[in-house]
Amino acid sequence: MLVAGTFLGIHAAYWNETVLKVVLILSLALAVAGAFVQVYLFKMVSHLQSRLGPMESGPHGSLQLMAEVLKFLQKEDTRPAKADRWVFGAAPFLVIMSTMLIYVVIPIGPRGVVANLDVGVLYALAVSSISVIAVLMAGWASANKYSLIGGLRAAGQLIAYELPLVLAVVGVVMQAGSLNLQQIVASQAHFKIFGVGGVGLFAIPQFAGLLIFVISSQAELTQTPFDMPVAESELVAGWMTEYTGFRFLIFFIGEFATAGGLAALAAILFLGGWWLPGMGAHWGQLAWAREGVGLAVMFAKVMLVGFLIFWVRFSFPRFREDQLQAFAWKFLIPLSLADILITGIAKVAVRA
Amino acid sequence: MSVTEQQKIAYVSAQAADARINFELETEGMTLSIGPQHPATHGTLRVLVRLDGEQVVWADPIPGYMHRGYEKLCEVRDYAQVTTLINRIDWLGSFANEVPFILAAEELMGIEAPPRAQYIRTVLFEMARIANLTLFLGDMGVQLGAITPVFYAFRDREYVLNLIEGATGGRFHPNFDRIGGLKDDLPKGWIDETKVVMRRIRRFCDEIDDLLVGNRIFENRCRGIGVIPRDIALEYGLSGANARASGIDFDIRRDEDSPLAWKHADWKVWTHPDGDSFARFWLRQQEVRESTKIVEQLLDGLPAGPIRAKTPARIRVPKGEVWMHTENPLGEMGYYVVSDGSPGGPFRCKIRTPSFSNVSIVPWLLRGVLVPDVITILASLYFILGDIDR
Amino acid sequence: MPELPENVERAVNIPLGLAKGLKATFMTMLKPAVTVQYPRVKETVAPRARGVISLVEDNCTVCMLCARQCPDWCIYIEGHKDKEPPRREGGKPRTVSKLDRFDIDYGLCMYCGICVEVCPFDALHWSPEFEYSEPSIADLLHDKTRLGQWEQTVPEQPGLEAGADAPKGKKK
Amino acid sequence: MSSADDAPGLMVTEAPAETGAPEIGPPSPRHGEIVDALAAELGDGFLAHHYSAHDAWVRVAPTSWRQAGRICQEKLGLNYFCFIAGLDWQLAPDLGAEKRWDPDAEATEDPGDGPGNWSTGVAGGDTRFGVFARLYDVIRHVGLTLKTDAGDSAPRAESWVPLFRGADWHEREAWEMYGIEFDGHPGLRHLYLPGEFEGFPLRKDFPLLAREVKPWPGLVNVEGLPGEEGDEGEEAAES
Repeated sequence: MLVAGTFLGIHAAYWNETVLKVVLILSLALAVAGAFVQVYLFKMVSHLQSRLGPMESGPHGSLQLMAEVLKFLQKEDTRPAKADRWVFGAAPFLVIMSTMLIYVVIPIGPRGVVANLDVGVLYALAVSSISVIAVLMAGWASANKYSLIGGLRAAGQLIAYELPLVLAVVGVVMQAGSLNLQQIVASQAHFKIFGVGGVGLFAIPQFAGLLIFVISSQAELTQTPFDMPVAESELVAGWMTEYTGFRFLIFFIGEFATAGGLAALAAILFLGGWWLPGMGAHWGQLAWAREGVGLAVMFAKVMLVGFLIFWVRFSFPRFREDQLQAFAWKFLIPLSLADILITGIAKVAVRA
Repeated sequence: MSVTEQQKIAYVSAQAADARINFELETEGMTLSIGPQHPATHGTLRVLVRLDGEQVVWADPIPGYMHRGYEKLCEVRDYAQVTTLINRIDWLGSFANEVPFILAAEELMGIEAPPRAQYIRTVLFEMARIANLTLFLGDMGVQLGAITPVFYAFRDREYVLNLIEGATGGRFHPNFDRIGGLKDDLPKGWIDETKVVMRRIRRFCDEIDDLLVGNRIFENRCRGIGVIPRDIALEYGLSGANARASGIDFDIRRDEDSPLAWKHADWKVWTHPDGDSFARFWLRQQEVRESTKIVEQLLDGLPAGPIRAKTPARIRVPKGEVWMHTENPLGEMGYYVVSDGSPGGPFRCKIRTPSFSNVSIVPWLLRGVLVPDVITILASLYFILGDIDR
Repeated sequence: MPELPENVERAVNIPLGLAKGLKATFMTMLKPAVTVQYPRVKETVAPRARGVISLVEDNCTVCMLCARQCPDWCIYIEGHKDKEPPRREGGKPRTVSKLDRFDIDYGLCMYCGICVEVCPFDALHWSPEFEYSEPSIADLLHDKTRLGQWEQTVPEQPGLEAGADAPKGKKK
Repeated sequence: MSSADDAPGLMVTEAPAETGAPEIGPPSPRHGEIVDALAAELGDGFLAHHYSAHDAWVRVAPTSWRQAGRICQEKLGLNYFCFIAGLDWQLAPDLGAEKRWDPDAEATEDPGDGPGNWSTGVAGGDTRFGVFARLYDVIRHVGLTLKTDAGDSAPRAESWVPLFRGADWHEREAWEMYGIEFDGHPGLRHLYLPGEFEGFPLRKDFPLLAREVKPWPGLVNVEGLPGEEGDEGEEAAES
């Protein structure tokens, strides 16, 4: 038996701990995805468009998410005749896998992290790029002209926006001096600008990084203004056209859980993760409550970034395919390189 | 708003031109059928498109899915029944269809509607235009991916439709125009309500300014796309905002001395030099603003008096022919009425609809264009299927 | 942006334009929504709205004008003649047409209003009632009793706008 | 404004080549210039013209139809192509009083009808079928309607597609609806109707089936009093 570790102050045998961690990740991912869909996609969007949104299910439409999930579950799970059986079936689970793996490294408190990897940021970004393969698999396997075009467009876009996503993070990592997410949060805690302590956000010095990160994550999620692959006016639903019922639900959850994951990464890297000015002090008996408060802070910051994503999604038209690529290669990447350059100079010259 | 550089337009036109050259190569492309059920076509228009990769090599719109045979039906109906029929041609601005037909019949019979009726006809004509074009402003956004403007459009258009229903009885099919005047006068309190709604429509136009016109992504998707030079527009008979976008300064309300009351209001006809999709969108937005001004000025100066001139009980239009056209929301709509003096309906009634000519340019316009731009161009031409198919 | 914005002026008003778009949607979120939740809250319909046609049976003299003028041929009328006691006593008994059947097929009707307008005896009126949809289209054929029931939903028309001539007799 | 009432029952065909004394002058000098310029250019191709309070009509010979269009487009500045459509002057014989749905409409059997003697409309015309077009000058705001004959049984006309590319659809519609062949048209194929549709719907002798099938509800069927026989109670329409 491997040494029983302590996780969140709970002493459990090795495999119990894994079960506990899996449950934590699943609930975290589903909670964030559910919150995004219910609060933003159903209610906030409707009020943005001066309408009430779903009001029938539950008081003031609160159980709409439940209704939606049940609707998908009872739908028939069809597969096109000429579809490539195994590849068609595997694509959604690949997406879900890549999303859940991001939550492994996300810290929600001083000791509340499933795996405190030293290469946390690199791991998270690497895992999030697996979804490109899943999209291509789905596009190709559904044997449908429109999903093929959608899949190819999506693959091109995800790869094009992977680069600025990573480059935007480099600035933060240089500033924090470590790839470990807990370290980044800690360094933001002690981060002083011009001698003023306690304002611990990397968003201020790395504002350009934050902008590029949010824009690129918008593109990673293929949301407007980057939703050419799933543009309804031409291709019905891009690579997800042929998916119905449970498989579509998996894709749906995958999409919004990734949104939650990227929002969490943005919150950690730029907005100080679970840190608040009072978090570092000695809590004495209440030490165990620190994780809960950390989770609440983390959740608030993720919802803030989520609000930004959905607000942009429902206010802008969409780019054309070539403009989208040109925007990434000719504007975002040079900007992020410049940002790294300036951070480097600042790091060496000013010991920021 | 900086006007597009000339060379940008020249570049895009050149790109379209050399796409036409490689059309002869007859590469084995994918034939895509956009429609007849498709969000970008207002109704059942099918556009057969042959692609070479993402570029359109050959396009052919196929109308006829909604052909109701108006010209044949008009020949077996009398004048009152034809009026109920023709406001279903362009069902978005439906009062505007009745006016030219009734003016044609009045010209043949030598009857002049009283001034109050002419004023109210013009007010309802402009409100039909507002109802029609506000929907376009919202719909152009949704074709390009911005889902929010169309909700604002439907919200504010609802007030205009309620006003039309309050006055005429029908939201979409008013059937309110009669030979010699109107069926009834305005209900009490209608004018003040209209003033409030006109201000609300202007606020909607400002919202569209913020949401779309000022938006750089929208500009990228529309500027320099679907450029129509002036002489090609004339050759195809483009009219309305599509023609004015190519620099043709032609508006029937101002240029012809029509019996309606446009000459009593001062308003401006906007034109745009570029001829691209952005120009067509921007022009229609200014047209809505001008229409709200016309409605307000005419309602202020509304003369008192009867609403309908004396007409014989049995309408007998004397023998003769007349061509009467007005500036409908979509363009120039006209009726060529041939009457043989019999008590029934017109002997022959040729209906010239704006969308028929506006869409006939699509085969020329769509060559060498990318697939997403096909949607933009079709949306910017703004045609209604009832108009094309009659 | 295909190429970098050369002058600063364009570089400034691009994000400004995008920000204005965001502000527009955000301000709308703060204002109350406009949805009317139909089955629970009903919008008031304009008194002149053409919802359904109602029939005053004893005004009708079976002159068939409405059925003849209807463009859609959706009014079916059958009547019979019978004797009426004379108005003045000792006068000759009057022969009068009585309605047997007066059906309007709302599956065909296009609500144009020609029948209401052309009726010389003021027997047909418009009522803004619109909630009479049926599961089967055959039930859209309203017979004269049903048309009679619509009569009490006919609203009192408010007056006309200032400057209009007084309406001449016939109440539309 | 007085609309020019033609001589009632214009039966006699206009003598060709005589320009016909216009009842009233051109509504505006611009109309006059255009018609005179066209008359000068076309010579004997210019058959007749007509003015009304607002408008001008010109009838040209079928052989100089395209030439008239080219002159208007290039020389006279009428370069806005409004529309082209067909005309069928035959009075529909079967649309008699009964089917005309107007009981007191007298029968429309016009003795003057028959090949070579149609009561055609403004600016006359000799054959059953005609083609008419409308051009407009967007700068000087003046419009002109051009007419020509297309023949009695197999109507033909010169196509305007080489002049105005927009004429393509209009001529396809006229071909589909009237059967008028346009020489020089790139591809006369159906625009509205399905491929295998036979017959030309807008011709006056094409029956409107919907009205054949359903009996007209306007027929008066008020049975008379039981006792009476013959007098006014019996016009229930068994006829």
